[in-house]
Amino acid sequence: MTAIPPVSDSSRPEPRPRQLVINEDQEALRTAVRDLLSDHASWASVLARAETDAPYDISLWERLSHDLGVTGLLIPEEFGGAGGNARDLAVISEQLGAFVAPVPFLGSAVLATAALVAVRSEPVASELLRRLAGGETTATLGISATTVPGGVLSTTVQSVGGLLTGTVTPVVDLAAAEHIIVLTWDEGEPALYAIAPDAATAVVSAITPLDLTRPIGGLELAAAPGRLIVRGDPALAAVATALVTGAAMLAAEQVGVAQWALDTTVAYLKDRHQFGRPIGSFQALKHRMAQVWRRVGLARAAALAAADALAGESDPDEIARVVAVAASYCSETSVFATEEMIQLHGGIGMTWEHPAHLYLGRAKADELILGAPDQHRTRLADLVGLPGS
Amino acid sequence: MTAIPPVSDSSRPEPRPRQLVINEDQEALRTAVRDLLSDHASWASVLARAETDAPYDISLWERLSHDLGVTGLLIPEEFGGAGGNARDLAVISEQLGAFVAPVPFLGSAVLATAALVAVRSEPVASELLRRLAGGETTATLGISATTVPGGVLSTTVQSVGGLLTGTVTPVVDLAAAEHIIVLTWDEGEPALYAIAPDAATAVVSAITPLDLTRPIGGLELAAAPGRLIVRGDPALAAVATALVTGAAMLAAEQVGVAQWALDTTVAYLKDRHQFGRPIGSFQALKHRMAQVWRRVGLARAAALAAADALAGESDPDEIARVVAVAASYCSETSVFATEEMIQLHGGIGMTWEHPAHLYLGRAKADELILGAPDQHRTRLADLVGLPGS
Amino acid sequence: MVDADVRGRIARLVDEYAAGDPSRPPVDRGAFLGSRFDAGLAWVHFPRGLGGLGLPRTAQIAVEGEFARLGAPATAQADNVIGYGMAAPTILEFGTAEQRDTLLRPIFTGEDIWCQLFSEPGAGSDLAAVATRAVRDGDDWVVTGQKVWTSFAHTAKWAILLARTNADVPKHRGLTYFIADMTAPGVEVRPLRQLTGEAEFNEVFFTDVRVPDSARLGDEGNGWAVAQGTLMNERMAIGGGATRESGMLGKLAGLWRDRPELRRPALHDRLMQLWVEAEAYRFSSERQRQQLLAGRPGPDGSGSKVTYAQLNQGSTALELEVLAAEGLHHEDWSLRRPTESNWLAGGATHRYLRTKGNSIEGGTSEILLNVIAERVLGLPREPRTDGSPTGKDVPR
Amino acid sequence: MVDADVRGRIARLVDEYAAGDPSRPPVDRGAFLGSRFDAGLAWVHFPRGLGGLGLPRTAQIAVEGEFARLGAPATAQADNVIGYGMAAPTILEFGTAEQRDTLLRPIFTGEDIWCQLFSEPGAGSDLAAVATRAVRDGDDWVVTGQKVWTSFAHTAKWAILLARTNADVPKHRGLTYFIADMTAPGVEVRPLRQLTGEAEFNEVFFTDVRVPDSARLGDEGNGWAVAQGTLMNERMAIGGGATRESGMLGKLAGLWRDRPELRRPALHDRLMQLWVEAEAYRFSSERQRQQLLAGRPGPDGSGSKVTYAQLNQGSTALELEVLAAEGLHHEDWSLRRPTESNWLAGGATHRYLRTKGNSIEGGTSEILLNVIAERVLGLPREPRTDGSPTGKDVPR
Repeated sequence: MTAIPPVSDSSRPEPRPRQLVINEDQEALRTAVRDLLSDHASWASVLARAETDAPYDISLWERLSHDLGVTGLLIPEEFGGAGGNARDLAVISEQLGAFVAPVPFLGSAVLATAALVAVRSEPVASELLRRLAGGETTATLGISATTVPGGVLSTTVQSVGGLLTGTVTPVVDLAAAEHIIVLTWDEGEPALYAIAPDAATAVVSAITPLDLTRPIGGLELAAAPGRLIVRGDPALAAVATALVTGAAMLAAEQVGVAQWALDTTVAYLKDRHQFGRPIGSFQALKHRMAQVWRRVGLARAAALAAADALAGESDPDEIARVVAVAASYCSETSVFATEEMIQLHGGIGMTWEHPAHLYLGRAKADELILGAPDQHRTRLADLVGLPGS
Repeated sequence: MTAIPPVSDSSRPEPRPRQLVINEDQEALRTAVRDLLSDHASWASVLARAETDAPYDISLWERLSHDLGVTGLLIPEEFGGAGGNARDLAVISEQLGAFVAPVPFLGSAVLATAALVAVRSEPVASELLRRLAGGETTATLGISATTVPGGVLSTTVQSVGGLLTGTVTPVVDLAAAEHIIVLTWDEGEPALYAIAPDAATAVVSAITPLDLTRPIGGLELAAAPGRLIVRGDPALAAVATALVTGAAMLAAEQVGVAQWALDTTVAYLKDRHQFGRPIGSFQALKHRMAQVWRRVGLARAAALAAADALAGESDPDEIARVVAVAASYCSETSVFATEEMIQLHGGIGMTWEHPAHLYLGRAKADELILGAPDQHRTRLADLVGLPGS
Repeated sequence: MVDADVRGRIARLVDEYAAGDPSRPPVDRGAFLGSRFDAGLAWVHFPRGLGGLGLPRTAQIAVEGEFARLGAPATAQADNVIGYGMAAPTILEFGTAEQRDTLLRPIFTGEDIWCQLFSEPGAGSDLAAVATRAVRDGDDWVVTGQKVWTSFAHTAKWAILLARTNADVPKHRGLTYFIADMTAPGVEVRPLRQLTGEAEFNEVFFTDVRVPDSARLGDEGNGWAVAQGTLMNERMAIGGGATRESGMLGKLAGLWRDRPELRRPALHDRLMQLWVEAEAYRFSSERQRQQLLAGRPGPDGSGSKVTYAQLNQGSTALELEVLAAEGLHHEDWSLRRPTESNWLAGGATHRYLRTKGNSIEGGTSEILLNVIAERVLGLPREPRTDGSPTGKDVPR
Repeated sequence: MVDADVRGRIARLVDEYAAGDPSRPPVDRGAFLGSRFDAGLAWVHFPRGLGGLGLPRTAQIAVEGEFARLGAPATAQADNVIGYGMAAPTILEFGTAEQRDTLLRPIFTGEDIWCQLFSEPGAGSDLAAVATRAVRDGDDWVVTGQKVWTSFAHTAKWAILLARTNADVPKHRGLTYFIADMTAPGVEVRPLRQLTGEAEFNEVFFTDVRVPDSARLGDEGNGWAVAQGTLMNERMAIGGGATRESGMLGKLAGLWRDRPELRRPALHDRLMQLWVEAEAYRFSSERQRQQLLAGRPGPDGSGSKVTYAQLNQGSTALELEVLAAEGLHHEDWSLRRPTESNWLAGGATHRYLRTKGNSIEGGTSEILLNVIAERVLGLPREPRTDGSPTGKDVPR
């Protein structure tokens, strides 16, 4: 039989194909990040740090910031940043995922930064962006970690006369943040404030995380003094932009996690012998790894498309569609790849001293952060006119 | 590592375990049906008949009726039947599935008979049951083939003064039926009528079926004279009983289809050589067949439970729950097993002259008949208190 | 995508035939396509003089888009899938000058329809086990054997043929690749009816068919390598819909959108999973195209056909479930012999049945997963039990 | 299910201890279980005098139900899973009269906790590759080697041990099965922390540990066959919840029912698919029990452990998705060493992580699928590349 290509409907050409291969500058960035992480973020050190009181690798974060400009990448040059775009940031995110590096990248360099860039002309935002760009400080977005992009935003935090009261939990990278960007309800309209942790009024408590490599925390505000960044619709728009940017970067991270799981499992299957053969010569296992590889390839294409949409697309609904596709597909691929890794490593992958569980925990937590796959698909259904009923 | 059994909650013992192995009488019945079908329903003859004007094997149907009493099995002894129960009937249904036998079993011996048994004290029902028991006539239930058990019943057929008008389509085994039991709306209340096909007033038209081995038809009624069987709630209850009985028998049939697909594929994998080996020695294929086998085992247990519930359970909600489980699981298993059969036969399974497609068509059509798997699960969710939202 | 020079050539050609003018009589497609070939606008990545301009392979998409925009007649691809997708690139790569000069143009114009004679009843996934014999006799080869799964055999003038010319060497090395005249004495074509009811394929019997040595493609004994090139071209041709919601998934999504009364909430997430995977597949296809364009072809293409088959099968299966009662009805079981491939034209049950072949034809998904595991991931081959059997040793 | 005589025995025993009377001080469990053993009410399918009454195996369920109904203390099964499920049936089948007389009773009472020393770092799925050596020295064997994945090693008095006594014969034939004293000199137990944070398992190192020949179970060189019997008992012990909505699925269903605010329509059909499969699994387990009772054991049990693992993993994965924000929180990563197994007692993330082991421990799902394909379906074995290697040849 002959495989016959489908008849394509050439009457609906795409306006502009997305840029889906990384360029030479991005390739160089990728190599630099990878080299730095190889030198300074071995999984053994990540595991050793996980249960300590210092779950973040601050010196690694400083290197990423100072040597590679990671913290300022998304920040316009006028604020001292590199003026890069989401495609550049995704290159870094993927590598940080591949090393499950314990740095506050998602909270600070993605979520808080994207929110502030969206309202960069506001004085408080400008000031924070300058300090973030230089790596002088670290921030996070004070919003529940599982908020779904594109949904109706809500907050239980009230601000009265610049004093904030309420609870936000769980928040990613809270413990590392000197500034927390909080969405509040302020005399009848939404507003974005910056607050600083404080033992009396803005209490940060650690939450034991499923993902040992990405700390989360709870924030309890009791008349905490905040600095107003912006109020009204721009506040909501800034948070919405941060969420969609975060989901796209998370997708890239998940590709990194999945690729690591694939590479590590393939290597193990070549090495481990049972019944006088490398177990990677057993066809059932080969087919399963081929399926993981196939899905990682699709996930990578989707994550690149999402980053490209953020970088260059002008229609916000189209950005939301492409990001939802990536978030859904990359989440499931990353969980699938790490679960296959655990299974095909047999007993050794079940032990604490093997890194597999760090990646499993990351993959499963990432699946929930910024919306589970089904939630992205539910949102997508609205955006493509395929309602559930 | 050690596999540790789950702690079971012994505070909630089952009141009475279902009877899940067939007894000696049923074993003998099974053998008799199987022998008869082996002699008279080869797939080659089924395939040859499929495109002819005589899609039913009437002589086979008469043998099943006269030699084995299949048509009277479910009918009480007082009407000349065998007074058997759903467990006995399921034994036959499974074997008819294994041979994709082209006989009006589902329409006549299951759906119409179960509806009539439910109102057996009504004169028209009694009379029809006596004739069905003796194999003198054949009937079907004039209701859309994809009606889901347990849902709200509706009909577009109106009866005015005993004359029925409306359309019912698609109806299983319509072409073979001398009597059609039709649910109507009769002066403000539901009523069950028996009608006979008639070229002027009760027109039966054939519909080209996906399943070549189970003809379906459309029924167009234009003031067709009907005989009233019963009216009011008993009419609805009779149809409901027929549907749930039909779904349970269909589950048993699907087990037969799935088992045939499994056996046939295993045999092919042992026989077919490529790369100097029987392809059944390739581990990826072995694991896939083992998964089919595992699921067929679960499906058989579920189908036996459904038949047992119909035969002996007094709580109609519990019957509905167990039948929904079987209908959902056996449907999916049968489609899965036949799709794996097609794939693992390679090109040969794609040809018209190989029987695989007869089973694929049966499995996919059965999946839709009397409710698709998701519809059974939606109904089940109501019955076990797990609403969708 | 293409420069002004190429756009100019296209415009002149369309003007010459007044092809875009609806007030004029319809253009003769064969003549127009012949002129396209002569102008280097057939396959623009082919060399000048052979239908091309030596442009990058990826320029073809823009060229077709431009012709379509100007209202020119479509190519003959749908009638001549094997000719376009398999024969032409293989002839270009392995053919003699004379073969290239004479055979390529009538492929493009659709004058010569081609078919492919590779698979045999005993040589499916294990293609190197082909048993059809070609015995040298003077300047000819005498070919005898049975081929199967041959699309277009009933309309074809020519075939690409894989036959065994030496049974005494390891089985991969005894094969030679030929161009066979389907109208020659001794060629018999029988329709092979498939599970949809129609006969898209054929069985082809060769009985002492004489094939001149000048119709050999590549060296004697080098047939395996030539065939691998052909199959690579075939698998690459599975491009995936270039547009969102194309193909089988498009049918499903359209049904869901247009028929609200059929929607069931319990099926919605499956629909959306397919939608998402189809979109990821579309991005992946575009990424492969860009990698090729950038001169850095990636290995992702090996998985594309597996994904394509899964998506098609998943979409059509769900379509029947959504249709419910309507899904019980098949449009037509009659034995037809289609001469063009358009799987979207039929009904939902036809799509469901036909796409079952997508994971079998052109290399089963199982073989492709093996290829990925071994060639891309470098996992060890399974221990071979057939060693390097000669053609004689292959079990039939 | 059990006759009046048995019910009478149970009632008398419970009366004797006044175990059902809440006004009396709590009954000493060990003493009570000792009396149960002596009355033949421990494992009622065991022979009289060895804790049983020679009844059918299936009568045990009714006996336990009757004890529970009368308020008697629970058995020691949860503390002594290996003793109950693996050591006791193996000792019954292969043990000497003295071994049976002395070892079975303290297993049942929970006085002697047992562990299992089979797996090694180099011998997982390929269990016949065990490298732990036992060398004959007078009336003793001197055992040296490393075992792994040992539950209960830190609480165990005794171990069932598989060791190599002959390295010069094919690897399956050089093994012997022993009962080892875990308190003997040279035995070292180290906790093996697992992905949940706790150390349910241990590594066990034997350095010149002396095991008397009287502690051999079965003949020298027959260890493989004895171990297969043990593993069969282990896999059969995976019974599945006897009640609807038990186990992991029960946790998921309970969450969905009790927390309406967490429900998402897109997850509902997955929930119901798991519910349906769990119910089919429950029917299948009951069917296996009835087949056994009818003296016609079927092969379905081979698939049960695969189903069990899939269900547990599917249910716990979905539970975390339903929990969303709460699913990001793990209760406790601290290094604990549990002495009893109850996976339902922990949190949802613990269940998710722990059940990953269900498809590995006690025979991986891959090995079980091989067993089904070859022994149940009769599909051909893969070509073996290790021939019948001797113990010396096994790669480490």
